[in-house]
Formats: sequence, C-alpha cells, structure tokens
Amino acid sequence: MILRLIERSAVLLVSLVVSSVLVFGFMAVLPGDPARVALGVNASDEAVRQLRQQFGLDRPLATQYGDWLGGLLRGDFGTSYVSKAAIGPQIVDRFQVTLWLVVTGMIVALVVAVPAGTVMAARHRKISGLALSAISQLGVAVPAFLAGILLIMLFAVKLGWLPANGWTPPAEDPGMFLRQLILPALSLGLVQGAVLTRYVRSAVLDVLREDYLRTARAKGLRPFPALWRHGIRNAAVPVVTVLGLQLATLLIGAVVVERVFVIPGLGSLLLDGVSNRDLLLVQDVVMVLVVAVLVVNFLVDLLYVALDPRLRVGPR
Amino acid sequence: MSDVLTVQGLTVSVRDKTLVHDVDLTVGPGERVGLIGESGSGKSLTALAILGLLPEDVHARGSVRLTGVDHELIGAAERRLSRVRGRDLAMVFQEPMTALNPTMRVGDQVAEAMLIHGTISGRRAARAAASSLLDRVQLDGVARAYPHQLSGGQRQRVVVAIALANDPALLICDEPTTALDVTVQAMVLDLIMQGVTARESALLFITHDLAVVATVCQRVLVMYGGRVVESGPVEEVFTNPRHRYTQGLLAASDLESADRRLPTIPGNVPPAGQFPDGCVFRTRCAHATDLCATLPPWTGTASSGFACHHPADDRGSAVPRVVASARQPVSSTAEPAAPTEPSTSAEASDA
Amino acid sequence: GSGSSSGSSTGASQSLSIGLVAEPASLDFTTTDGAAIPQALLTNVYEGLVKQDETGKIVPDLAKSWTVSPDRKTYTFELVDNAKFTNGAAFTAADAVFSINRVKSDWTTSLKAAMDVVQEAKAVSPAQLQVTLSKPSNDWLFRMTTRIGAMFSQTGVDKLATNPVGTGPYKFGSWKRGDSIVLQRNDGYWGTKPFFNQVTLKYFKDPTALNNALLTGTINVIGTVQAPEALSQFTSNTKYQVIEGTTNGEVVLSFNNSKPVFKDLRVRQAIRMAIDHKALLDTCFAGRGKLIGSMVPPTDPWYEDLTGIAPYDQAKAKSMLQAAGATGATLRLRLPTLPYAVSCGQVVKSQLEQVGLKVKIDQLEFPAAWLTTVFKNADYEMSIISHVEPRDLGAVFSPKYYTRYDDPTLQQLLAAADAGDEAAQVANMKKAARRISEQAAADWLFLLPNLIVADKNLTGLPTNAIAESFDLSRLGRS
Amino acid sequence: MRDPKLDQLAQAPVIQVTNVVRDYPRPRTSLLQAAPVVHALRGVSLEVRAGERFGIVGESGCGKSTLLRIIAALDRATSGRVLVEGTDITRLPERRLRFLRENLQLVFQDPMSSLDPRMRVRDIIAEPLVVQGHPASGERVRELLEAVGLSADAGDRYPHQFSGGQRQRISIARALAPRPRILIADEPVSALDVSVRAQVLNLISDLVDELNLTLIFVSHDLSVVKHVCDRVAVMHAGEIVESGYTGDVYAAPRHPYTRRLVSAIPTLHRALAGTTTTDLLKEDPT
Amino acid sequence: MRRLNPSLVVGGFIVLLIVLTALVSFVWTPYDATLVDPASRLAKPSWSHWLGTDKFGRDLMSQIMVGSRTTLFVGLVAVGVAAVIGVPLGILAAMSRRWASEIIMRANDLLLAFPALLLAIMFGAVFGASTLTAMIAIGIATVPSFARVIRSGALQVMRTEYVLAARAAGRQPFPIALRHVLPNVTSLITVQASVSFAIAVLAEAALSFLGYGTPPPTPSWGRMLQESQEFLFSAPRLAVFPGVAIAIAVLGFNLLGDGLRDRFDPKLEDRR
Ligand SMILES: Nc1ncnc2c1ncn2[C@@H]1O[C@H](COP(=O)(O)OP(=O)(O)OP(=O)(O)O)[C@@H](O)[C@H]1O
Ligand SMILES: Nc1ncnc2c1ncn2[C@@H]1O[C@H](COP(=O)(O)OP(=O)(O)OP(=O)(O)O)[C@@H](O)[C@H]1O
Ligand SMILES: [Mg+2]
Ligand SMILES: [Mg+2]
Repeated sequence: MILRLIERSAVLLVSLVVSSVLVFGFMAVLPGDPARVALGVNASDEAVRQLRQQFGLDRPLATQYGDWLGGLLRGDFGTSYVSKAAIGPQIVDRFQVTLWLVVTGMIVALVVAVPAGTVMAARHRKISGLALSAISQLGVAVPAFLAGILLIMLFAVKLGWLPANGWTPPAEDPGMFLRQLILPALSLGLVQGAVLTRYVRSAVLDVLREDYLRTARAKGLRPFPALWRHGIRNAAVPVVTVLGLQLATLLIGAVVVERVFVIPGLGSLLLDGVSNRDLLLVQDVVMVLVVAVLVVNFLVDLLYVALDPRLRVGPR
Repeated sequence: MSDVLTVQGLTVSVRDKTLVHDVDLTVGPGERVGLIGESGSGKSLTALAILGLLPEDVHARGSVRLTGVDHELIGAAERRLSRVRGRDLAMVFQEPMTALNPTMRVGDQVAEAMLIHGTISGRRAARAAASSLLDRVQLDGVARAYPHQLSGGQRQRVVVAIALANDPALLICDEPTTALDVTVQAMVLDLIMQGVTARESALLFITHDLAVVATVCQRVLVMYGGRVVESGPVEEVFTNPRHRYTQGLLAASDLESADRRLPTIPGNVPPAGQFPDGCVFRTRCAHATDLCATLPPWTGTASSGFACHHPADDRGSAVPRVVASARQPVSSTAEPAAPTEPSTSAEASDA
Repeated sequence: GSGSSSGSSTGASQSLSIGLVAEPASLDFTTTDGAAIPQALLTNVYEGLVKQDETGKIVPDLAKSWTVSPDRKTYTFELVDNAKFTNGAAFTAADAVFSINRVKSDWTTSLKAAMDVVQEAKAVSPAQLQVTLSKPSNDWLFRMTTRIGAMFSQTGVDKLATNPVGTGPYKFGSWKRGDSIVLQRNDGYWGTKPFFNQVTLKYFKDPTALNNALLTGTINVIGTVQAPEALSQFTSNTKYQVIEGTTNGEVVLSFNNSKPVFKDLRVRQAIRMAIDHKALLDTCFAGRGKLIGSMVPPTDPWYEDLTGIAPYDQAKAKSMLQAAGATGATLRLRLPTLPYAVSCGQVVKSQLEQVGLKVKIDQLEFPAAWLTTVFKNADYEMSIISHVEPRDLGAVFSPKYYTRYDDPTLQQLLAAADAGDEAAQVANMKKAARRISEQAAADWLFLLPNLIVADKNLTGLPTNAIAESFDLSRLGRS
Repeated sequence: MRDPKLDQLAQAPVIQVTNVVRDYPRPRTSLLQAAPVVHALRGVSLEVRAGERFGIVGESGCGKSTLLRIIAALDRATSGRVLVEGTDITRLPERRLRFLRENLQLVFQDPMSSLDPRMRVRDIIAEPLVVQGHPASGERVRELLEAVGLSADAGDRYPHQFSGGQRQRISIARALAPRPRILIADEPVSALDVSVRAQVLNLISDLVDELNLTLIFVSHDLSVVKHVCDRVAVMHAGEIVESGYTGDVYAAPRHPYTRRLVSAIPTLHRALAGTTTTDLLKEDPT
Repeated sequence: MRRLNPSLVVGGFIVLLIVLTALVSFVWTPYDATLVDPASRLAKPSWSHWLGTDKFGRDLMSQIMVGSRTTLFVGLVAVGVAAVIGVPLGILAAMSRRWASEIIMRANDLLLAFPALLLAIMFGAVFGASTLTAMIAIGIATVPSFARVIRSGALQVMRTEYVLAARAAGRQPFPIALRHVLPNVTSLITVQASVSFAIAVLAEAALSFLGYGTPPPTPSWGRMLQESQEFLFSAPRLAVFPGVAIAIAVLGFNLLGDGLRDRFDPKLEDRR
C-alpha cells in the first residue's frame, strides 16, 4: 500500500514535470512576442525591449523555464505582462470559485446518477427503467449551457426565485452564495449526472451478471440487498474512473457555465487571458488545470485501492 | 413420500425455445443423485430452476417441492424463496474464480450466510463460526483473506463452506470441480462427501464426468437435449445402459480400452432449441427409425428407467459399440450450428 | 433602502451597480489600449484640465479657465486650487506639467501621438499652467478632454495598473478580476460630491446574462446595450427606462485602399451604393442607431447629413462594377469577433454578392488577432469595426492607418482645420467630411446608438455618450 | 503399451530441449523492489524422436503451454537450448525461422479463440500457405477440409457457425496446411464434450499415422495422454518430474507427485469397483 | 433470431436522417441558407418558411439543413483525427514491449490532462478560430479515450490463440496487426467513434457559444443557438430549432453507440 503510494507519487511527479515542459514549450513556440503583444500594436521597439527586460524575456528559454517552475514551486506565479498584477492570488481566487462549482455540480450529478442508474440497471427490461434511460439519454444530449439558459429563464427570470447570475464568496454572504450556486450547480450537475447515470447503469448491469451476485442470492439474500451488499462497491470501481475523468473535464468544461452565469472562475480567467494574449497568465492557468487533473487522477487511483482489495499488494 | 426434493414436469423455456422438457426428479433423504449430460443438455438450468434463480426471461413451469417447505417453489414469491435458499437448499456453482465477491473477506462471506438466516446471531459469533467452518474444509486461517489471495481449489472450498453453513437439507453442486485440477478435484469432492454425510444432507450432483458421478453418487440421471433420457442406480446405468445415447457416451469415454480408435457418437450436440422432435437423440443415433420421430415413452419406474424406442439389450455386452466412423463428414449427419449463433458445446468450455 | 435622502457621508449608504461589457485588462491606460479603462476611470477617478459636455462643447474641469494666444500656439490655464489627489497630494501646475510630459516619455499607446504637438509645458505658478505648441492645433485642446489629458500625481504613478490615483469624484476601491470594479466616493473631492457612495461596475461577456442581471435586480443599469433586439423586454416594462442617444462610434466598413481593386473610385462607390443601409441597420442593430454618410457624428460641430451622397441603388452599383471590370472579384471581409461586426458582415456579404461581388468572410479574434492582422499589417480587403474615438476622421483616413487612405487633398483640409480659428475649423472639417464621402474612402454603415436601460428612478444618465468615460458623478435617484 | 517398432526409430531426436528456463516478470508492484518473477520453467530437458507420440501431462499452470511456445519459437527461453531437427532455434531471429514454421505446426486448446472470428474458414486454413508463399489453391483447402472430415462448403463459412468439435477440426486442417512433420497439440480436446472428444482424438491419431507426423500432445488429463501417446513426461511446477513409456508411468508411477496424480483420477471402472472420494486422495491407487 | 435492438434502430435512423439531410442540402434547400433578406426578417413559421426566419431573414429550415453538414463535418474531423492517431497508438501499445507500451500509455494519460475545450481554445488562439482547428483540437483531445479502448481490445486479441497460430504460421507483427488485430477491434472503434461523434457535436456547440466555433456565414447549429440568444424572449423558436437539432443529433449518435455496444458485447447477448 505504502509502496504503491510512493510509486504512484513518482509517476505523478514525472507527469507533472513533463507537462510543465509541454505547457511551457507550447507557449514558447506560440507565434508573437509576449512583450509586443502586451504592449499593443503601436508600441515602439524601445518600449518592447524594456518590457522584455523587465519580465526577463530576453534570457535563454531554459533559464526562463527554470525560473517559472521554481516560482511555481514557491507559489509565485509571476506577474502578468498585460495587467501587471501578480497572477498567483488571482488563480487562487478563481480556482476556489471553480472548485465550488465543480464539486457541487459533481454532488448533484452523483445524487442524480447513483439512484437513477441503479434503478435503470435493476429494471432494464421494465418500463420504468426504459423511461429513466430515455430521460438520461435526453439529458446527455442537451449542452450544459443550454440547460443553464433554460434554468435561468425559468427560475430566475420567470419565477424570480433565484438570482440569474453572479457570484458571492461564501465568506462574504453565505446565503447569497448558496442562492447563486444553485442554478449553475444544477445545470452542470444535471447534464453530468445524465452522463454518469449511463456509466452507473452499465456498471451495475455488469455486476448484476456476476457470479458472486448469484452466490449471494443463493445464500438467501433478496435481489436488492444482494446488490447493495455485494454489488455497489464493485460497481463503484468503474464509476470512480469516470468520476475522475469527469471531474477533470469539468474543471475546464465549467467555463461555458461560468459564462452563462457570469461566474469569475478559472475558465473565464483562461478565456480572458487568451483574448488579451496574456501569455504568462494562460501558461499558469493551463498548468494549474493540468496539475489539478493529474492530482485528481492520482487520488482516483488511490481510491481504487481502497475499493478493490485485488489491487493491494499482499500475501498470495 | 419422504423425498427431500420432488421435481415434477419441470419445463424451462426462454421465449419461444424450450430448453428443458418435462423433467421428473426425486432425491431421497441423504441420497446422492447425479445428473450427467453433455454441455448444453440443460443440467444447470434444471438446477437454477429448482433454486428459483433462472436468468431474466427464462421461465420454469412444473412443480418443485422441498421437505420442510410448505409451499411450491416454482412461482413462489421472492420473499419466501429467499428464506429457503441458503438454509434448506444450498448450491455450489461451477466457477470458483468468480463465485466470490472480490471486495469482501472470505470469512465475512461465510459468516453472512449464517447471519442472513439468523442461524447465528451477532457478528462476532458468526465470524467465529465461519472460521471454524473454514477449518473444517481445511482452510485454516484464511478467514481474513480476500478471494484473489486464494487458489481456485481454495476458493471452491470456501464456496462449499458457504453452502454447508446452514446444514441444508439438500445441496446442489453444479459441476463443482470442472475447473479444477484432478488432485484438487479429489480433495474438493471428498470435502463435499464428508460435508453431506456428516449432515445427512441429500446431494444433487451435476457433472459431465461419468467417472466422477460414479464415484460420488448412488443414483444417476442422464440428460440429453433438455430431457432426461435414462435414470437408475449408478452400477446399473453404467454397466447396462439401455438408452442408445447413454450407451454411446459410455463407449466414447472409455479411454481405458486397448484400442487406439475410440467408438464415437457421430455428429455434434445441436444448439439449444434445435434438437429434433420425438427422440432428441435420433439425428445422431445409428438405430433410429421412423418410429423415433414420436416421443419415446418412459420405460421402467420413476427412479429407474429410460426413454428409447430401440433400447439396447438388457444385460447386453458390457461395452457396446456404436458403429460409426469419425472420418465421415460431420456436416452430413448434423447441420452445423445456425448462422450467427455460436455453438453451445464450445460455449460451455472456457474454464 | 433607496430613499432619496441627502448624500451625506453618514447614514444611508447609496450604492449602484452598472452592467458593462468589456472588462479592462489592466487599469493603466498609459500603456494599455482599449476603451474599457477610460470608460471606468476617466472623469470618475482621473480628471483632465478640460472636459466635453454632452453637446460636445469643451468646458472647464481642473482648469477654471484658459486663454489662447493670438498665434494660437500658447495656452494658459488657470487651475482650481482646492483639488487633491486621493493619495493626499495637492494638485498643482507641476502635476499638470508632469502629466503632459509623461505622455511623451512613458505612454506606449498609439494615442500618445496627440501630444507630439506640445513644445513645452511649464508651471508659471502652482495655479497657472502654460503650454506652448509647435504649431497651432485645435485638435490638441480637444484631445485634452480625452484620456491623454488625464492628470496624474507626481507621487502616484508607480502602480497605475492596479492602483490608480486621481483627483476625481470617485476613488478606486477594488477590482475583482473577471467580475467587477468597485469605485468609492471620494469624500475629499474638490467639487460637487456625487450622490452614490459606491458604484460597482460589473462586467458581462454575455449580453443575455447582462439583460438577465437587470431583470433580476442584480444590477441597476445596463451601460451599453449589446443586444438591441432584446430591448423589447424593457421597453414594455414600466420598471425600466430606456435611454437612446448617439455615440462617437461610427461603424465603418473599411476598405484597404492600398489594394488594387480599391484604387478604382467606381468600385468603392459601387460598394457604398450596393448597401441598403436602412435595411442593414434594421437587420443587424434592430433599427437603433443613426445613418451617417461620413465620419462625423451629429454631436460634432461640423456635422452635416451626407447620407445622400451614395444612395442605395443596386442597378447602378452593378453597372459601375461592370464598368470598372470588378464584377466577380473576390474580397476578403475580415471581421473582428464582435457581435455587431459579425452581424453586419453577413448583411454586407449578402448585399454585395447581389451586385456581383464575391465576399469571403473571415472571423478574427478580437482584439489580438484582428489588431495584428487587419489593423497593424493591413492584411485584408474589407473589415467592419466601430471607431469609437472622438473626432477621428483625420486619424482613420491617413496613409499610415490600416485604411491606407492616401489623399493629399484631405490632408490639406485637415491641416487647415487644425490650424485655423473655430470658424475655419468647422468649414474645413465639413469639406473634409464631404471629401471622404465622395471619394468613398470607406462606407459608413451607421452610428452606434447610446442605449442605456436603467431602473426607472435613476437620474443623470447621459443621453449621448460622446466622451470616453461613463460619467458617474451626476447620477442620482429620484 | 510399447510398440517395439518404435525402438528401431530411435535415431537422432527431432526435438531436443536442454535445460530450458523461462522466467516471467510479474508486473512491478513497486518501483523500489525488483520485479517479482514467475518461474514458469525451471530447467526442462526432453527429447522427442521422429514419428514418436510424445505426451506432456501436468496440472494447470505447471508450464506446459510455456514449454510448447518455446519449442515453437513463439516465446524465448530465459536460458537453455531447443534444437529442432538439429538447429538451435532459441537464438534465431524471426526471419530465419521459416523452416520451423513450415515443419512445425500447432493446434490449440480453445476452440472459441483459436480461430479468427472475422475470417472465413477458407482463409484461416490458407493463412499458413499464404504467409509462407505457397500457392493457396482452393484445391488444397478442399483437400484439407476433407482430410479432417468437413464438407467442402465449410470453407465459405465463418468460425462461429461451427460447433467446438468442428472448430478443432478446422484448427487441425490449418496446422496440416504447410505439410508439417511435427504437430504440437496443446490440450486439443480439453474443451470438448465427451462424445466429440472421441472423434477428435481418433482424427489426430489417424492423421499422425497417415502423414507420419511426430506428435507432441499436451493435456492435463492423464487418461487422454495415455490413450494417445507412447511416451509421456509429467510436469510439475515448471519441472519434469518423471518421464517414460506411458503404460509404465501409469501403472507404476515412481515420483510421489505422479503417484498422487494417478490415484486422483476417477475412472469408471474403479468407481464401479467401489472406489470412494477418500481413496482418490490416497497416494497409492491400489 | 436476434431481437431488434431499439437503440440501434432509433440511433441508426437518426444518424441516417442527418446524413440524408446533409446530402439533400447540397442539391436542394428551400432557400439559400445564407441569403440575407431584411424584408422577411423574423418571420414566424408559415408555408413559405416552415420554421420561420432569423433576424437576417434567412430561412431557418435551410440553415438547419445546411448546418447538418457542419455537424457531420465536425464529427468526421474530430473522430477522424482521434481514430487515425488513437487506433494505431492503441494497437501499438498493445503489441509493443512492456516499457514501450508503458510510455505510450503514460503519454496518453498526460494528454488526458488537457481537456478538449482547453485544447480547442488554445488551438483557436494560435491558429485562428475555425471549425477545422477546433475539431482537430477536439480530435486530439479524444485520442486518449480511443487509444485506451483500442489498447484493451487489442490486448485481448493479442492473447487469443488465433494470433498465436498466425505467428506460428510465420506472420510478422505488422501483418498480424492489420489482418487479425484491426478487424477484431473494429467493433470497439465503431462504438467509440459514434460516442465521440456525439461529444464532438456538443463541443462544437459549446465552442460556438464561446465564440471559438464555426465562423459565419457557414451555418452551424451551435452558432444558430448562440445567435438566437437575444431573441429568447421575443422569438424563442430561434433557439428551439437548433437546440432540438443538436439534441437529436447527439441523441442519435449516442443511441447508435449504445446499440452497437450492446450488439457487439457478448456479455449483453440474450443468452446466459
Ligand atoms: N438465458 C438463456 N437464454 C437462452 N438460452 C439459454 C439461456 N441459458 C441457457 N440457455 C441455453 O440452454 C441450454 C442448456 O443450458 P444449461 O446451462 O442448462 O446447460 P448445461 O447442461 O448446464 O451445460 P454446461 O455443461 O455447459 O454447463 C444451452 O444450450 C444454453 O445455451
Ligand atoms: N506471458 C506471461 N507472463 C507472465 N506469466 C506467465 C505468462 N505466461 C505464462 N505465465 C505463467 O507461467 C506459468 C505457467 O504457465 P503455462 O500457461 O505454461 O501453464 P500450463 O501448464 O499451460 O497451464 P494450463 O493448463 O492452465 O494451460 C503460470 O504460472 C502462468 O501464470
Ligand atoms: Mg452448466
Ligand atoms: Mg496451457
């Protein structure tokens, strides 16, 4: 167990280093000089030169990379070429926002998907199962932003129950925070939930066909308790994989929902960075996203071990 | 009428196909009955029908009664059935590798069997009982292991322990040793025998291995094409087979004979639902006549008899011959499996 | 509580939230281009010596008054004496000199060129400033009403990008990037203190979200309506007022006059005549906005209605193209990713194709891609963009600009206008405006309207938005 | 059952396996420890002579298939040598194995997975011919089909349209296609029903006789090996623990493992004679 | 007799419908889909405009028809890129030595850390926003899931005895990959392709919403939806039709994928 942890950590570390090189490399080969881009089209060569010097862009790439990475490790994300503001605090702020969104969205998704998927699998030949399947199929087919727009039209504009958009940090006004969180979390969660439902269904279906479930029934367990006691944990393994992947894509996928609900999250920071050609900012945000994804996958890996004893190294 | 198990007119069908026809079967108290037949002959379906665990859209008709249970098992509510399963009626399945929950310690899986039926109350007591039960199948100290840490033979013994946990009146074993090596098979077979004799449980033992049946059982039923074609005491059926199929089967499995060329039954076992009307064996039978197109009646008693229009002679030669050459093109006698339907005989074998 | 009690600094706090579209990338307009920063900060946080009133007239601000020497080269400003920067420093002529000189030395944006004409700025006394120009220029004083004229504190320019320091009625509060900028009332303001003690400028990339925010009470004002089609939900609702006026934003269908195909006047004219401007305005801006025939908004003193110069006439356009041998020519219409441009571009394409041209639409991400490709490298045939700078006729139609419009006659007219007195300026500018229209240096699709939707009880909202700033100082509640 | 004729055939062995070891690395469980290894073969030596029917018997996982794969140069030995018709194949690169591919062919256990489900039977049988550059005439394919007792039209169908026994016949036909001198069969009947098993065993027997093949026949079932082979090697845990003439080994096993193995086999005759399950566990069958 | 699989039938029907619509749109649409006609702007559905017109007076029906081409194009490019890279990579990973395969799969995992939308936005920034660049990015982002699925399928094939038999017959690795492995993973490829198709269609819609998708005037359902936003109150049908079209297309491809999966997966076969 400990060894596995160490090994997975080593893999994570290597992946992180490689991806930092990739991200840095991608930004380095981008056409255009960040300094010139930052200064605008009419800047004088002299001004550009000064800025390059100021931001250390005139040094060799390797040095720049080293400094950047060193900075990241110290928690120093550098200063934006465009806004001249420190990037670190911004990323921290935005990341929190996105994390709230993604995590609550995921919770909504789980709350929807686990019961629905299980019922769909258990009754996959019955009308109720088929009807649920149809609904989830439709859910998957609706783009998240469309769901968001529809939710706003209904609950905010027509009924006036909830705010249409905006974001308040929880520390500032918890009530408002919750009210503003509901709709985005729903629009993210319902669509993801529909996707997840399908995975839950197929995982549970697989488990239902397993011999050990038949053994459990032969012991005298009724179908549902048998599924609950022997199936859920086994079905969780493939579902957790998907969950990990979804969590990862959601981090950036939330950008659309952030746009619809005017939420200052990481995704919109990235979009702003891209449209302002704030390359260092983009580089940092991308790196943060990649790190988040890799870390999530790392955690998922560890979760497997908790779920599936076969992955533990033990006596044979 | 003190039979432990009485099955009458059991018919199992899936949609339009009938997979098991009109099976009658009784097991007396403490009796060990074998059910033999080649792959796809309907042995497992018969067992599952008795247990009420048939797959979805496979349905059973007929009657299954068990001593000590005051209701018909076929068609009984899940609630009532689940009280019988694992307590009065236990089962060991074929595949030890997958029959246990991979995420649960084996001791807990054994203990659960007792907890469900309240045979033992309290987790602690159940655990203790489970480990002593495991000791008795010669698995000392594995209670805290997970299934993947055990070998196939060990797992199968855990399954046996689970089945015997509540001292069932009847134990059904569905090819419990097919996936095991001979030396391990010997051990598991012995444990099953010890287990049932110690509890005076009745045993219904399903296999395709004639020698195993002969070693374990007192009485045997031979199935082919979803029907019981012959039954009787082991020595009688195996020394003096009356049905032509039993006869062919015995001959083909006799590897002891000095001759390098074996007697064979021509053709292949047809896939489910494609057995002929009348006598199910007539397409492969050298003795078949037009008469065989009608269903042969059961000759003999309920517990010993056969269903054949042209039975082998009573007290005939010990090793009858079926005259047919393996070199004959197979497809001339039996059609290959229907397109798109993988053949059943091959299916059953990936152990 | 929204009672209209007096704006005293104690008691009820009055706050306001305004929804805007483009968020600044930085708060430093000395080094960052774009309209978003002055929109938020000019007149509110920074003040100039002079400013423009709503009719376009230049009026005093930090300068109480000014005089111009007879050779029109020396300006003498009398400065207010009670103005203070929010960092505590008093505003003096020395700060003014510092600010004017700093444009030449430290600014990096293209607008700094307007200060090139200044020969010398000097502080005669703490309250008197004298600026000498190298040649007479009417334009210079006008430019002093824009961000170029913003007055900075000598001790407050080290963190312009994040912490602006000015003399204005508001001081910079906080900036939640990606969300909003908060301005606080400057309680030490030298002039009339504003009604609201806190104004939040909230930024919305998505016009629909902006509308929803007003509908659900998150904001009180939509500062610039981006989706005029959606206005109907407000006009029909008594809770809101809709203000419609004009801006400086001429939506220009620009031609790259250095491309061979545009060397032929007939082609340029034909294109202007092929476009049904009325239909275009109806289609892509819901009929809001004003049709103009040249690069002059009605708020400029030299405005004339020139829409008749190239009337819509498909048949004539066709035949002119034929005569010029340009029928069937393929023109790349490279649009910035701005809603109005993308909308109008599709109408333009459709209409030009009806007279026998081929139009290929390219979309370039705005600002970065469009600025480099079209604006800087002039790699395009036609584009659509709204030129929001005030009095930008001269700047836009010059050989160095992306229009590559090289017309000595026009340059002469502009020079004369700049150097002459007011009457001469107006007369020459009229000629210049007519000249570019007749020469079809570009096509003017329409003038962007100033569209504001606000809570019914808000007062002091500007009808015309002709200055660079969104002036918050006069806002109040009735 | 010794065949005296065979003694005269004792010329140079066709296959000579010397001290073959095969270790498989297990997937690493940690970066810090050396990867654990499975010792699939721990030094196996054997000789097979021309025309011989050589059996290998042993329980699941004892290394039978591994040994066959190494003999067929489908896997590399960790150490040791394999000579096939005098040539050491253990170090030969793939491109120099042509002679082996032509002379040595295999039949596998699993009738489900040993035929590519996406190919017609005709193409399956012709594959070795095509690969080895022989003319893959329809004539030869028909001939082969007939030789294994399938009708000629079987060539047009796909494997899933056949039963297990028929598929094993197809496998055999494919193996015979390049006219090999050595046939290796890895548990060819373990997956078959009893009634079909007899057919396939007969077929293999007949073909070996007719075509003068050398046969290596692997099974976990000692009775089957005894029925088919002249000589047998008993494998246990990666080693050959005993070998000799089949009848001898069966009647008088010397190694304790062999004794346990032999006694554990239930047979009809012994069962009818009253052998119980407890007897099966005893080391001595008698 | 195999029962008709409803997912397969419905999914197949929808996909066929989209393909047909796209084909028909090449030869016939009720109106020129890009023709701006201010006179008939925002027309309600009627006999002359079945689905009405948008703010440019363009016929919605024609746009939806032509938009189906974009949808197919989007899916084909994305799935094409993903399959062309992912399938060989997956097979290679399955067939190569342990360490080589490990490297491929690790690289694959790494790519997984760059979500599709992120890649599309970055590509858009570098190469300019166009349907093609966006979809190439989506395709590249889909490579890992392809490679993973194909690898596990190919590993199974590599373990089969027919591959062993082919090697024994003397087949070299490349022909084995081509003749045995590839044909036997086609079912996986088809399933994965149709699921990825659905994802690509959704991604195009999301990108169009953000302004990184299909540029005008090429009709695209995603952009129609985006453009319809300011009419949500005055003319919601402008959003409804493309929204429904997207949903149906995604539904169709998903159903097709599900149906194919059920059809190919022996576990789900009716027997046992
Ligand atoms: N759910 C099902 N649907 C359709 N056919 C089925 C189903 N389950 C079993 N069958 C068919 O019924 C026949 C009998 O199956 P059964 O499992 O009882 O055979 P068996 O005698 O136990 O064979 P084996 O030795 O392979 O276990 C087989 O041909 C099988 O293909
Ligand atoms: N490619 C491989 N990688 C790792 N271990 C292997 C590999 N192939 C075989 N082994 C291991 O080597 C041992 C011998 O395997 P082999 O397949 O030769 O046994 P076998 O006697 O043929 O068994 P069976 O009767 O089950 O076919 C087993 O423990 C197996 O797990
Ligand atoms: Mg069975
Ligand atoms: Mg093997």
